[in-house]
Formats: sequence, C-alpha cells, structure tokens
Amino acid sequence: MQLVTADNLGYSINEKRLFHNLTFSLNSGSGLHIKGGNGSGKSTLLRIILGLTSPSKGGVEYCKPNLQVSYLGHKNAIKHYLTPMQNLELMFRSSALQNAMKWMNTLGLNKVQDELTANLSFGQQKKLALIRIFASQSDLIVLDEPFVGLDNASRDLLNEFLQKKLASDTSLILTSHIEPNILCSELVLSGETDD
Amino acid sequence: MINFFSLEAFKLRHKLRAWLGPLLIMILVLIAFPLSIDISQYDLNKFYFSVIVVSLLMISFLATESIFSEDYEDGSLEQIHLEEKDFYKITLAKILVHVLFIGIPMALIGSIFSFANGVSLAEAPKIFVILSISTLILFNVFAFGSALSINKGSMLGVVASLPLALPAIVLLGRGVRTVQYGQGFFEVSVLMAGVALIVTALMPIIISATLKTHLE
Amino acid sequence: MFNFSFTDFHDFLTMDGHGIYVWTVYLVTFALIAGSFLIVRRKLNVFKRKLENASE
Amino acid sequence: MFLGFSCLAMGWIWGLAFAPEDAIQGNSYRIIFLHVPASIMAQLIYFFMSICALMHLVWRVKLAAYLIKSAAPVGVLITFIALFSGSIWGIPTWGTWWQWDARITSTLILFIMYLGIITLHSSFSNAEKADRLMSILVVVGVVNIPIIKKSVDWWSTLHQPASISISDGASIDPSMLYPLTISIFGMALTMIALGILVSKLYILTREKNKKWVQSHV
Repeated sequence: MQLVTADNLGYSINEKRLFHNLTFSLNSGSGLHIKGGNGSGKSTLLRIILGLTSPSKGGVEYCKPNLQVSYLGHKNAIKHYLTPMQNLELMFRSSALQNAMKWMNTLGLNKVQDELTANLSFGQQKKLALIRIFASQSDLIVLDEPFVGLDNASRDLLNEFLQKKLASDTSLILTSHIEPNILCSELVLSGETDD
Repeated sequence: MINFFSLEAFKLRHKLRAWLGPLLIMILVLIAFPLSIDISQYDLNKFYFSVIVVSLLMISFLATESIFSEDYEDGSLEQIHLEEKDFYKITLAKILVHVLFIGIPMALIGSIFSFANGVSLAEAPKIFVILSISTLILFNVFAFGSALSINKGSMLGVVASLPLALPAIVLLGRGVRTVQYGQGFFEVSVLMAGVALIVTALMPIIISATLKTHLE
Repeated sequence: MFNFSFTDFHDFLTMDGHGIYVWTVYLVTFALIAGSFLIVRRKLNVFKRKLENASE
Repeated sequence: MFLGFSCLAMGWIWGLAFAPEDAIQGNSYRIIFLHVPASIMAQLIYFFMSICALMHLVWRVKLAAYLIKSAAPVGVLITFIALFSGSIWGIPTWGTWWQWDARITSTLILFIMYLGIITLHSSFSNAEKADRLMSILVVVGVVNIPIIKKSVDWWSTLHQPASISISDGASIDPSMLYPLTISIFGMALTMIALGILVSKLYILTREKNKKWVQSHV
C-alpha cells in the first residue's frame, strides 16, 4: 500500500535551483535511501517530505490520514541543561517512558543517567536522540545521517532495529554516506542540475 | 494543553538563568535609580512610577529574549511541528509559563518598590494588579519580537516590537495615574484586562505563523 | 483670491520673523525629495549599465 | 512624475505667496502646506504596505513583497519630513522644538516602524523568508495607524486638531484650503512617482538573472 507519493518536486532558493521534477513513491514496509553529494539538497528533500519546508514546484501526498512520523535530523532536539533522564521525560509520556527507559539501558546510557547532557560525548548524545526513534510507534521513520558518530555496536543495533521495523510494515527514508545493510530502493540527487 | 504547560514549566524551572536573571536585574534597576541622583523623597514619590514602568518594559523584553530561540536551535521546534502541525498551543503555553514565573514576580517587585515610595498599603495591591496585567500584554508583544528575530540577535526583536509595546505603556501609565488620583481605577483595569485577553488570544496565531516561516 | 499678501519681496522673505523657519523647512524638504529622486535614478542607470555589459 | 512636481510646486507657491496671514500664528503656519501632506502620506504609505503585505501572505504574490520593500524607504523619507517640519513649526508656535504630544509621538513611532521593517528585511539572507516575515510585521504594525489617527482626540493635547477631517469639513477658511488640497495632491503624486522609481530598481535587482530582465535591458 502506498504511503508517500511525490510528483515532480522542485526546490530553488534565491533563484538557485537545488533539484527539479523528482517523482517517487514509497510503499509501507519499504525503505528509500537518498544519495547525493554535499549540498545536493538531501536534507531539504527530507524536510519537504516531512512538510517542514514547502517545495517551489510539485507536491507530496500522504496516503494515510494522520501519519505518525518520527524524525531525527542534524539537530538532536535534546536539552543540554537537563539530564538524559529528564530529556526522556520531556519526550515521552507515562506509558512510552518505560519502553524508552528499557532502550536507554540497552544503549548503555544508564551509567550517565544523571549527568548533564552537555557533558556527554557526541556519540552518547546521538544515542539519546535515537531513543526517540527506537521507542516510538510510527508508520514512517525519517533519518538524516543516523550512523554518524555511532560506534560499531550501536550501528549494528540500529541496522537490526531498522530491519525489524521494515519487516513490521513501517517504511523508512534515510540519507547516509555510510552504507546501511538494509535492502532499500535508491534515489540519487545529482549535485549540479542542468536546466 | 495542560501537558504543554507542565512541560514548559518543567523546562523553565530547570533553567535558572532565564528565570531568575530578569528578576534580579529588575531589583538592581529599581535600587540603582534613587541612588544615582539624590532626589528628595517628595519628588521621588511623584515620578517613581515611570521608573517602575520603564524597568517593567525593559525587563519583560529581557525575559522573553530567548523564549523561542532555544527550541529553534536544538531542533525541538521541528519535532513539535511533526506532532502538532501548529505552534499555537506551545506558544500559548510558553508565554503563560513565562508570565507566571517571571511576569507576576516582576509585578510583585514593582508594587513592593512603589509601596516603598509613597504609595499607601491600601493601593499597593491595585498597583500589583495593573502591573501584572501589563506584563501579560508586554510578554505577548515581546515574544512576537523575539519570534521575528529568532536567531538574528535580539536588537531586531526590539526594533520590531517596541512600537507595538508603546501603546500598552501609555495604557499602563493611564492606569497608574488613576491609582495616584484614587478614582477611575476599576474602569481602567477592566479595560486593560480586556486588551490583555485579546492580545493573549491573538498573538500566538501570529507567532505560530512566524515560527513556521522560520522553519521553511 | 490671488492678491499677493505681502507688501514687497523683502517682506516675503522675512515673513515678519517667521520666514527663517518656513524657508528652512521648504528648502530641506525640496533637497530631500529631489536628492532621493536623483540617487535612485543614478542607481538605476548604474545597475542597467552593469546588466548590459554583464549580458554581452 | 512631472505632474506631481508641478502640482506640488503650484500648491507650495500658492500657499507661500498668496494665502492670507493666519490670525493667530502669523506666517509660520505656512509650513502646514508641507506638514499636513507629509503626515497624511506617511500614514497612507503604511496603509498601502499593509495591503501589499496581506496580498503577499494570503495569495503569495511575490510582487507585493517587492512593493513593500521599495515603499518602505519612501515612507522613511516622508515621515522624516513630517517630523522635521512639525518640530520646526513648533518653535515659533509652541516655543520648543519637541513636544511630547500624542500625535507627534505616534508619528515618531511610525518612523521607527518603517526603520524596523527595513532592518528586519535586510537581516535575512533567504529572500523569500525575509519577505514573509516582513509582511507579518507590517500586518501586525497596522494596528498602530488608528492609534495615530485617534491619538489627537484621546489625549486632546495641544496638537492642532486635524485641519481637514472628513466628517465635519474643513476647519480652515477656503483661501487656505485650496492651496492645501493642491499640495496634498501634489505630494501624493510625487511620492507615488518616487515609489515607482524605487520599486523599478528593486524589482530589477531581485530578478536580475531572470530571462525578461536581460531582454528588457
């Protein structure tokens, strides 16, 4: 069943064209890996799919009415002046909180549970932000360079989690220079777009 | 909505700098003023209110300076947009929390200081009522200013929202004068409360549109 | 309607004491408006010339 | 544009030379032929900008944003003239060049708002975002216009009540009224001409790499 369809998407900023007439569709339970050089508009395309940015041309439709999306971009969306524990309380309400706590232990963050997030390493902060993906039930997972800064153990954990999610009919869109070993269709954004 | 309110209160409670800073600065300003120029107590009584009003204006700007920039910078605004599709609730919650935690104490400090300068005990609560209503208006206006200039430095926010804050200050001045002359207080405070409610209801719509433009 | 309401040209200039204010205001305004017209027109021409040799 | 210039010139000359002396203020009232048109135009330009802002926000008309951005400097100029002439006029009549009177203060606020709009637009690199934010500020700022209009009656301070208020007719006699109306008309035309000139420049700068700009030049 089709989840997200985009027809001839185009985006230009200050009259400079980033990409144009992109058409693709994503079925539930399948993955889409967006590739392209730096500055080829990968993140912008993600933001357009999420509805954060409106495209200059074309449009994106969601086939499911209120689509539950979980997203992790370059910014981790965690509060530095709070401890990881408090951050989780911000993200999740009561029921999901237990599940999130479980994930925190599996990711080995329980050692630093009461330290200020500011003093954590980049990798640990990334893991804390990833809990938002692990512990949430969503139909679509959108990740922007998720593997950056993760150690091998966590990478395998993420790969295995994503495969499990794909199997359970959740679809995935991600951009990553590090090859994820998940089977998913590819979409290449060429850097310079010729008119 | 309640959930948003408690989340915002939780965040603000843990950020002492944003919460306590403005209050301390206000006390400093109110103390510094009489010390700087030696004025007779008689003159002080007469125009001390303008010091309170100006410091209220300045401090409410200071308090709302980073009301949105923190969530914008660390990406939580995007997460909220995914869940909520609109920022009305989060904006309203943020402004009300800031008014409650910073605005009301500021009005309290203002009325205590006015009490120290020739306002009888009976009228001090009146001052408190007027000051707290005006903090509500001012916080809304300056929150709009800080939403406009979300990461471009706060000067832009002031230039944009100060013109809107000045009519509120005139209204506040009119209210303070009624307390001094002892009549007409009720009408003015009801008028101010009406204006405050309208502004509190409408401003989040505009702010949410501004925040969405920033996310584009 | 069109009677010249000043005794002579000198009176027109001084306007019994108020002339200085009236004239400064008019002169400054005229300078500002004419000045802005000229500045914008010059910018326009400079821009057009830049475009022309850019497009050759 | 020449029509504007000629109209303005005629209004001024007529006002300066031929209008009879005012009973109370003597000749210094002649500044009225400059001050009133300027302050009327200051508010009209802002009103025009708020209409463009609505068009830009609701129907996403890009041209409307360009018009706002080019009308703003014209607004700054005309508001400055209004303030300048008002304060100079104040010297002989009120004795001081600056009076905390409601009408003057509101016009000063209007002046700050024009500056605020320009600074807001210039501090964002992404042009479309700057346009939308500017339009939002203009629409919100429009609430200040009625305050200026009404400020004279609310705080009934020493500012002269509006010379030509629509409702109760002119409060000055005809021989001064005609030059005044002509100079208002003249000032309006001149400002429109200046606005068109500025927007011509601004539209070119914004669309410089579009096809029609090359062909036009």
